[in-house]
Amino acid sequence: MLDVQIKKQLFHYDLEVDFSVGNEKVILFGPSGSGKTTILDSIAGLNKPDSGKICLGNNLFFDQKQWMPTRVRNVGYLFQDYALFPHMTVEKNIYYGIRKKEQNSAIEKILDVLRIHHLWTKFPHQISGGEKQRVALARALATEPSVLLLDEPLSALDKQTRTECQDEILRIHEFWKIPFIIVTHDMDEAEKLGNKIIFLEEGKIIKTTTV
Amino acid sequence: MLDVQIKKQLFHYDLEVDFSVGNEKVILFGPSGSGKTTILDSIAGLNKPDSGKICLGNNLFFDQKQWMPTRVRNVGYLFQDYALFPHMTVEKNIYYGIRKKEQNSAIEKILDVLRIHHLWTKFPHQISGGEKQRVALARALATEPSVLLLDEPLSALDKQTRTECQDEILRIHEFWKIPFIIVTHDMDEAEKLGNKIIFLEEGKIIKTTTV
Amino acid sequence: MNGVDYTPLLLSMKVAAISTSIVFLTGVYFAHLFTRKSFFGKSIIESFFMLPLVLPPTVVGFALLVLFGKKGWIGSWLLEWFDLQVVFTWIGAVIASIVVSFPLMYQSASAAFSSLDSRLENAARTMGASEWRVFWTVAFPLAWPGLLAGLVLSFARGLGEFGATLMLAGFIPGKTDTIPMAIYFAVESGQMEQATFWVVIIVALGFSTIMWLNWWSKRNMRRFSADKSR
Amino acid sequence: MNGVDYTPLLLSMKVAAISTSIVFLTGVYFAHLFTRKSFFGKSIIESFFMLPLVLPPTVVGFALLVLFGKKGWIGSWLLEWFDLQVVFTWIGAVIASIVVSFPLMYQSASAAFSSLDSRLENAARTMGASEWRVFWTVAFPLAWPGLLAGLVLSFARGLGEFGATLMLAGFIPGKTDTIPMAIYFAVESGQMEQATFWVVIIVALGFSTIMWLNWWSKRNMRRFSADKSR
Amino acid sequence: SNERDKPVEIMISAAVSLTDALNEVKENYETTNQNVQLTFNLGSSGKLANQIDRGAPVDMFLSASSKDMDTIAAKGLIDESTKVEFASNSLVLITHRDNSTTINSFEQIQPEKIAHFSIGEPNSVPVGRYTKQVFERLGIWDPLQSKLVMGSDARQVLTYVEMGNVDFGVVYSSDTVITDKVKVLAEADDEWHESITYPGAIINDSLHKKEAQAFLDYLTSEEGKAVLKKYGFK
Ligand SMILES: Nc1ncnc2c1ncn2[C@@H]1O[C@H](COP(=O)(O)OP(=O)(O)OP(=O)(O)O)[C@@H](O)[C@H]1O
Ligand SMILES: Nc1ncnc2c1ncn2[C@@H]1O[C@H](COP(=O)(O)OP(=O)(O)OP(=O)(O)O)[C@@H](O)[C@H]1O
Ligand code: MOO
Ligand SMILES: [Mg+2]
Ligand SMILES: [Mg+2]
Repeated sequence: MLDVQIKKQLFHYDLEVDFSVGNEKVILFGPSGSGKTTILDSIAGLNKPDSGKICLGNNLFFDQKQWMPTRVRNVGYLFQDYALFPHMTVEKNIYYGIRKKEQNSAIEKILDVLRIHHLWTKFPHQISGGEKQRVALARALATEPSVLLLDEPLSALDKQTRTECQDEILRIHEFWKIPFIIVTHDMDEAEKLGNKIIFLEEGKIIKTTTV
Repeated sequence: MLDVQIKKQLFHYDLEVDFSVGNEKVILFGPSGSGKTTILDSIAGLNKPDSGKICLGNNLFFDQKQWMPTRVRNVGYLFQDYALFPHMTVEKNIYYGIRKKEQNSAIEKILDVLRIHHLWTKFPHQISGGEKQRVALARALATEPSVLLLDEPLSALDKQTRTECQDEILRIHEFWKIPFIIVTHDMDEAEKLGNKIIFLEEGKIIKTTTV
Repeated sequence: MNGVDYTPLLLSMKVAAISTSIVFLTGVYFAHLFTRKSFFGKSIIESFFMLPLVLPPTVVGFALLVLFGKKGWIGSWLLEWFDLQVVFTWIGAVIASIVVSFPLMYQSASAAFSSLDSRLENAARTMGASEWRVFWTVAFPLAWPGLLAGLVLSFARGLGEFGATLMLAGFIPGKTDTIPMAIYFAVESGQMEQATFWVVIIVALGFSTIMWLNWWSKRNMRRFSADKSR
Repeated sequence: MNGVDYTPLLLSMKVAAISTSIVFLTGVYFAHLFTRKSFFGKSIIESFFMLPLVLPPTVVGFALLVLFGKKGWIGSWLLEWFDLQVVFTWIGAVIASIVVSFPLMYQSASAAFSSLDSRLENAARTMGASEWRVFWTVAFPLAWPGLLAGLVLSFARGLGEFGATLMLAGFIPGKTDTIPMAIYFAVESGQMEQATFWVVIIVALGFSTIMWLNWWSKRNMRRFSADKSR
Repeated sequence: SNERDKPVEIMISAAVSLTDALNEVKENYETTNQNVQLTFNLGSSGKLANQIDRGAPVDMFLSASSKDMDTIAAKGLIDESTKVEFASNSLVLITHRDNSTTINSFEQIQPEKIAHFSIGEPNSVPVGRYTKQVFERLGIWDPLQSKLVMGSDARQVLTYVEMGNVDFGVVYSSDTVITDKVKVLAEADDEWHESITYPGAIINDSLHKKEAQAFLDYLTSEEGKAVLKKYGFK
């Protein structure tokens, strides 16, 4: 169970949210600039809320007094701007977070679905926008995290690839049973991927629906 | 009239396209990695096709013997990854390509529609993904170009903002009457924005439809 | 310490300021030019730029004397056409400082320009920016941290330059005596008090300038080196 | 040129190699540490690092002699505990080279680290990378062009170092005579042929090493400085 | 060298102006005394004195000026009983070999006709100190002030003259032996300056005083003197 309770002053409004995610798929849905990425960054430990508390089960990620470094939070995070390592090949990027070599077959499956096998030896500046996004998705999935954060994971993909990737995400959740938080702007996608949709506006939760 | 005729060897296939764009809105539609960005880059002069010819009216952009530098091609280009100047405020970014100060009122209108006025003094790393995309769109529109190239201009936006931006793009085309080439993965958007849709696959045009 | 002659201070400031400016401009110019173009013999020229760093300053001074001396190639030419004497004048000190600090500026600037993201320069070009404008509005500000490092290094090196200067400008008290020379001769003649005085002065001058440069850069160029993270 | 004693060549290579390695490691370490932490007095320490660049080498040598001499703080301590004599040994030459070239490495590395995109380091952290791994796999390779510049500069400076070395290591033919000293003393005693010989050797050594470094870097680190454009 | 005992190494800090002479002396000495190896540390006398003051492991100091020897003697660093003057030198007025000047004595120096005159820096370089004494004696120190280019050692003065950048220079007569690009115009009268002597002494901390003394004796013997003379010393 991931409990998130954040207060943080942003430039134009205060972000103030409070929600819990079980081993389910929660969608953050809201207009551009409503604080979605900020929430994911806080969970991953890439920024510090002004106050609040974030914990995953018994693991306290953050509260007034404590701060757990990003490294040990064990989150898988697909960044909105990918943040691929420019000096590493696709292969090195994807294998970066993998500890044990045994999981190879799971990864192979992911690579097949995402269709990025042929990019194996390419560097990020040598591949297309959508290819980058798929590599970033593979990288986030490859770590076998305790929480998965996906910031607009499929926005640069065409319909067909998108559908296949959605199915893969669902399949992986089936398998891992951990909290997924997914940001998307596409209502159809939200309804397909999520158990629960959190509607954000100017940093506040205005509605929560269960699919 | 923009005539594009390109042959270029890519990593996994040969790009080979031939199409013309009048003062209309043409959509490039195709799966991830099918060569859309490569085509826009060639038109903007950011890469050199192996052979072919690109010309806008009487202006020869490129052929076997000639090469017109990017600077004088006068294209407006929204990059897929935005390429905002990280060291300039939103204001400086948008005003970068503006020659005459008179067009201010036209720009004001764009800024209103894109709702980025309040970001005026912020740097790119201080704004959200969707905000970046809108700033990049404003920057491309502000130059008053002879050809407009938009590489997935609205992919990071929520439904409502997206609709408004689509309307603005249509309105601007009404007004400027120049060739627009727009890349999108969303069929609805393609049909709303385009006069003509070019379907690409592995670097070849497989179909062209007129809306 | 009364009756101290302050000419070394003024002279050092003048020499360091002029040579640093020239080195900055030429270093940035060549580094930018060379990172964009590749041609045969480039790495040889680049190694050649490093020469004054590898050779002991006295040898550099000796070579400069051969070039700029009254009978040297450049020296005799300057004398004939411009009636300009370089040896034994403060101009000689400027030349010596330029030569020894140029490699520092060039190498730093070259590294800075080579790690630029050319996508941003291209974005500027699509908006009709001339190469000149692309340079000043995109390449230069984004390369700034590296350029600043080069600036600080070459200023410090130019300020502290001694061996080559002594050779080319000579030690003429009241005319070509920079602070490092004053220190050297004070140490050599065992006048430790005098030496300490000048060490304090040069350290103060060096520190305050470097700190001012850093402060100025933070203030005016903060955004250039802005943390690109959220 | 028969019967030339080649000890200066071997000694210079040894001294330059050891001092460059030490300077590279410590310079990179401190630069990385200091760009991430900010604390009171940081800019003072940073200015302090620049000191050996501002002062004429002879003065640096004098200061080192005071520290490392038999009666100096460090010198007496080294002698007592390790029975290690620094003055008049090749170790003295290494120390002198380290001190004069450290500022070059530090400043270059500092600029390189400060323009890193911390978003990439964060991405590595989310994947469970330790700070050590983040450094070696992300920060170091991405800062490489700047680090290489520092490496080249400090190698060249260390190779050419003369003033401070002369003071600390002395000029003992066959024992502490680096190439720059051999040049200096050949000039001193009017043996121009000998001097030219050594100048050619040091230039060849410097050039070939710098070109080898650049070549090696292009080969092994091409991707690190890869043009980030399409 | 002898196979059985390792030769004793004697570290001698010597004024750089003695380099060539000492190298020849060393060769001669080591062939007859195989139990000794002479190692030189060369530099300007002031630097050498500084190093000895800071505890450099030296057995003998051969200085180019009594002032530097006196400095460390005053600190009790040398064995005063071993101090000897093993050589002396004189000052000469030199110019570039192509210079057509007709001057042939120090008295004929006309400051107003000179653009640049190079001498050693008087406070730190012995040759400069002696030169200053000469000029003061002749009353041309003040009028020459603005013309003086001061070198950090005799070699620099010589270089300026060799390259024709200064009109005249003053160096030791021994310095002119190694170059043919300058001509000697005049030699200064010994009366005009304190005597230019080269004192040598053994350092108190030396571990090889006996062997050092033997070499110092050799240097002052007729055989040693002959070599020094060959290189322009007296
Ligand atoms: N420098 C290059 N040389 C050769 N091939 C390249 C180069 N850069 C990219 N490619 C390849 O060209 C293909 C087309 O890339 P492009 O960016 O044009 O695709 P796209 O249609 O824009 O895709 P997306 O919708 O994912 O952005 C990709 O397979 C890519 O790997
Ligand atoms: N360092 C910062 N300090 C304060 N406010 C910030 C900072 N960085 C970004 N903001 C602001 O926080 C708001 C929320 O940004 P965030 O990136 O979380 O939005 P988002 O919901 O992810 O939007 P999008 O869908 O466009 O990516 C934006 O208005 C942005 O300008
Ligand atoms: O000991 Mo010197 O050679 O007169 O400076
Ligand atoms: Mg976002
Ligand atoms: Mg693309």
